Amino acid sequence: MKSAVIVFPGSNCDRDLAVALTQATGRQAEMVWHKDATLPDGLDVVAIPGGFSFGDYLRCGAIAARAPIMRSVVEFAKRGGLVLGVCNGFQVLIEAGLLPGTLMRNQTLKFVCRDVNLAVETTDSPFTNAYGNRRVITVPIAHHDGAYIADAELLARLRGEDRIAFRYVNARGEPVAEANPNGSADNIAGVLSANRRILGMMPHPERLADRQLGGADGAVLFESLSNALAVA
Amino acid sequence: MKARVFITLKNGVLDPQGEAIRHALGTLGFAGVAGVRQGKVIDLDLAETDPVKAKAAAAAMCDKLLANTIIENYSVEIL
Amino acid sequence: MKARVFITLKNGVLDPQGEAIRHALGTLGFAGVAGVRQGKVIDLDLAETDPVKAKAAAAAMCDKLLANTIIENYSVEIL
Amino acid sequence: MIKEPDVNQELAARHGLKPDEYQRILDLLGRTPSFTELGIFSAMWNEHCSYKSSKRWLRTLPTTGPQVICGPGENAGVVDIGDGQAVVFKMESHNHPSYIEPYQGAATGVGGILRDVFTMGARPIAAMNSLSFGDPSHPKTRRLVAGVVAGVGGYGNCFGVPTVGGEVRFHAAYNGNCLVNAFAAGLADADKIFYSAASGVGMPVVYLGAKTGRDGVGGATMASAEFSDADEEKRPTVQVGDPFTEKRLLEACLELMASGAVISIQDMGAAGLTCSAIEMGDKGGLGVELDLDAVPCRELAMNAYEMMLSESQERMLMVLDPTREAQAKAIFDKWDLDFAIVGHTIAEDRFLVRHGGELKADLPLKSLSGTAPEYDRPWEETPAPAPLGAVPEVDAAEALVALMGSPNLCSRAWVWQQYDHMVMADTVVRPGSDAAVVRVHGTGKALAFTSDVTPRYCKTNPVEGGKQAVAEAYRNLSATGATPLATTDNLNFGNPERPAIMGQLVGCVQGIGAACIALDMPIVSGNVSLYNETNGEAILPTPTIGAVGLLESLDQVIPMAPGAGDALVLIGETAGHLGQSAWLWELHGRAEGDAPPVDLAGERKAGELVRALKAEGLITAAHDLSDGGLGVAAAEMALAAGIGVVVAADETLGASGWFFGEDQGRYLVGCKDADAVIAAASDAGVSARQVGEMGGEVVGLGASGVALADLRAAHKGGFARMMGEI
Ligand SMILES: Nc1ncnc2c1ncn2[C@@H]1O[C@H](COP(=O)(O)OP(=O)(O)O)[C@@H](O)[C@H]1O
Ligand SMILES: [Mg+2]
Repeated sequence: MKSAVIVFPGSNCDRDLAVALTQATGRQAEMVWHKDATLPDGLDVVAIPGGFSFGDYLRCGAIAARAPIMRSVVEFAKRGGLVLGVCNGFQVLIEAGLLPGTLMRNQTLKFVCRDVNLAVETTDSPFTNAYGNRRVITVPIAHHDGAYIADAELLARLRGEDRIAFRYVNARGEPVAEANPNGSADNIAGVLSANRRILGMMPHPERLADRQLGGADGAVLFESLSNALAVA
Repeated sequence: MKARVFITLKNGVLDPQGEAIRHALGTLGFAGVAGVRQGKVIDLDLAETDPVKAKAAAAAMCDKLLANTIIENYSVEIL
Repeated sequence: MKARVFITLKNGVLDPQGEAIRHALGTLGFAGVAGVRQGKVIDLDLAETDPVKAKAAAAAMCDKLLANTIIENYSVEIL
Repeated sequence: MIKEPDVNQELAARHGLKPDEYQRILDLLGRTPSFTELGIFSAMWNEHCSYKSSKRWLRTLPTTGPQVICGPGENAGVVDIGDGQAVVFKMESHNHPSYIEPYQGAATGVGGILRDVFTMGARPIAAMNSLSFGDPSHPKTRRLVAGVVAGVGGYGNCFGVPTVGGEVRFHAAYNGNCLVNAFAAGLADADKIFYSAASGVGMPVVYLGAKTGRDGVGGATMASAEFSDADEEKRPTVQVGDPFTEKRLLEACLELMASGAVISIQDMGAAGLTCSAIEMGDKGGLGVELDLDAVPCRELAMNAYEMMLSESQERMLMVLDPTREAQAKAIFDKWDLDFAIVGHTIAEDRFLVRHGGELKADLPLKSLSGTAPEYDRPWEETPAPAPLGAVPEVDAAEALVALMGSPNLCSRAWVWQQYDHMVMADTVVRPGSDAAVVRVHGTGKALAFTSDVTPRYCKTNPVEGGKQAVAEAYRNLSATGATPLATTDNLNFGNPERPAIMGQLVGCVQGIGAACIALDMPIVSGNVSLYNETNGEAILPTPTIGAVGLLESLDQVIPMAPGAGDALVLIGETAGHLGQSAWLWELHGRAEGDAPPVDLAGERKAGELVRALKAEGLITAAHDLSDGGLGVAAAEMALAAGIGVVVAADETLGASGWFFGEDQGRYLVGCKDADAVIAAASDAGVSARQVGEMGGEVVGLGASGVALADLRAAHKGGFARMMGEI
């Protein structure tokens, strides 16, 4: 599996994401600079990392979504390529029009960094197939603008098409208000594209992908990718 | 030529910051604040000297970058 | 009564956000943008019906909460 | 535009220069300095740059050791961590700016310390922040807390360094002067450290980073200049931080350094261009000529004085190898950073500043720092306090709940959840434990970080307080399993021209020095912040200690949470010292008695014992005892484990002294086999006894107790309650 991580000025989880991809696939993830016009040949996965691309100025992800490389990323996605956006990467994918909805300032108005419980809402995706019947996982969040906002129609569509990948839940797996760290509609933490080949999520699977750091639930996401491609 | 761009949330779009400000104003003793909405104002210093063209350019910038037209409205004033 | 508050950075105060926007506009092919400054606009929906009093109230809100008067200026318009 | 004012003694005074200092300038030059030159002198000779009041005492600190690669004097200290790698760290204050504008003040404080670290060629891997605020009920406190915490997070989170530790304290002595001390540590190859000394004559001096504005030029000095445009709004002197530019500056600098183009480098901090250019020349034994027409400016019509004193952030000065100019330019362009050749090195010992075809300054460079005034200020020893009188007993469980929920001891999660403490994916022990532990990327090793000081001890007994700050840092590192390596200090005091305040500084430095020697933790960097007082009210003496330890393997990490059924063994001796304790202050509002004495040899033995117990596999958990003593430490372990605990009373000591006394040199360890631990301690000559056992849902102190859930509610919600959020 050949993967690439897009690097914008201000990205700061690019290395972390590359480490996790490299670990899961056994092949060094390539770093691609935002000013490049094209992606490397033969890519299976493009990952857009967390951080503060362009300082998060104007709107999170807005300036990055218009960087030269993004045209190629959009084409890659249109051809059915796998695209993962984590945290700031999720914001970039939304601004680029690859995923629906909006991410707004956390309801608390504060930046929040801590572990959350996530329910894996579907295993029918190249990103979540390896979770099997493990429904509640622990993954950290670290963001200021992570409130996923969608109108009723979009929410209904996401639910109807089984495109909600993760929800914030309590330890028993219930999507209650107390488990919602940022005010996201329907406790949504991650969504899939209609073809299920693009995933955007606020939590950082790459940060708990190593037992030495206290947990490896995030690693399963990268294993899923590896599985999906081995099968394909 | 200076242009001022206003970017505001569309009606019906939730505004957590506006809500927080309204709440904080209440706590500070300001009564009678029924609603608060926060938006952006972007002041552009443009080389263009024709106001009509400047306005069109600023609007194009809004469409392409400055505003998220899914949830935001914008308006341009030439100063 | 609706009041609109503008909050802008004082002259000379660095505006990293404006600078990043200016740069991005250039990258997108908008030439001739000499400077960009970003501020806030806050729309207040006030119970007050006397425009003079409403304006004074909005100004007091700016002093107390809405503006950081060390680095920001504000102005109030009654709509 | 400003018209240059006449230079005279009065103008010098408004620049903070004393009459004798101004005379020194006249003698040195044999003429009256120009306006720009006066500005340069005032910047170089102020307390912040010259350390004129503290230098004499700083020299007494231990700064060497086999592990030290570079001690104080450069941008940050450098310490060997084996395998050809080094940790680079420093702590610095941004107190006054944070009081004026908490968000930007704290943010630029973080930016400054990060720059100090990556200027040396190290990639920042951890940050901490030590914060002191006024009384929680003071009208300014909440706004300052909210702004400072948001500012620390706003900068560090965007930059992408994990903020893994720190301290927060509240005391009325900080009502008019909050303290914001920022620490940063970075990782570098030991043989690829970059220094500030310029070398080679005729080498280009290159400016890199953000454009220069009038940021920070002002206060007293701007007031002295006449504005020709009377209508212009009064310019703010607040510096605004841009973490996005700093992040690009970091990446560009590290790429440039790897390319071999950098000969020497210095960040522009306080008094930006002035201090950095002079330092590069001074260290390299060279002169420097600057051409200010080339300086990238953000504002119109800046004059030489303003450019030389500007404190605009995110700027670097470097001497580049001229044969690599094209390579360097490609890197600047890649990161979209402004750069310009603003001068060159010269053989003569001169500092020449040209602007608009005029020579604005022509000064002997070496003398600018070399002849800076230095004072041996009179000082008075802090008088010994009266012994602590009788204090009424309080039910132990009630006292525990009150302590654990108090602003000074409650959970700091409200603070550190606003900091990204996991970015870089190497944080092994997160904030909320003793020291934080960060893995050395790509290895099995790790570094531990802690920041400590107990100002109420320092006020009462500066020497013991100074020792205690270092000892507590030593203990926090040891309790995490790390071997202490080295230390940075941030000395925050009031007005040194008052002998009593100077006496606090002297005492604290003496205590810190003694402890650093005894515990083998040399001081490798530091910072001094004086004049922290308002209306003659000084802050508590606050010599913040930042310390770094090494773990050769992650297996050495000792968690704070014991398992169910584990025995708790208390290491170290307990005399029940309640003088200046948290219990006395929080429950009785009394700050009386002496600070607890520190037995440095005992500290060392106890710390070595804890690490040895871990190596022998005898303990499951450890936690050091500090504020709130045994009761608070046991409760914190119980909360971390989510398991209750019962701690037995002592037969001879009263409940308060036993549970809440703050005798030093103590740890609580969790273990399966208490006898084995006690035997090992006895072999090491350290006293140890079993005091409790983990289990149940109650935290019991002797006969009284509180439900773990109630204690958690008090502890967890304390900060939000103080902020008025719940
Ligand atoms: N400002 C802060 N930023 C980050 N972490 C903090 C801050 N203040 C306190 N902490 C963390 O909270 C925990 C408790 O702090 P403290 O009570 O000062 O510890 P100790 O008594 O062990 O020195 C530590 O892990 C510390 O690093
Ligand atoms: Mg501790």
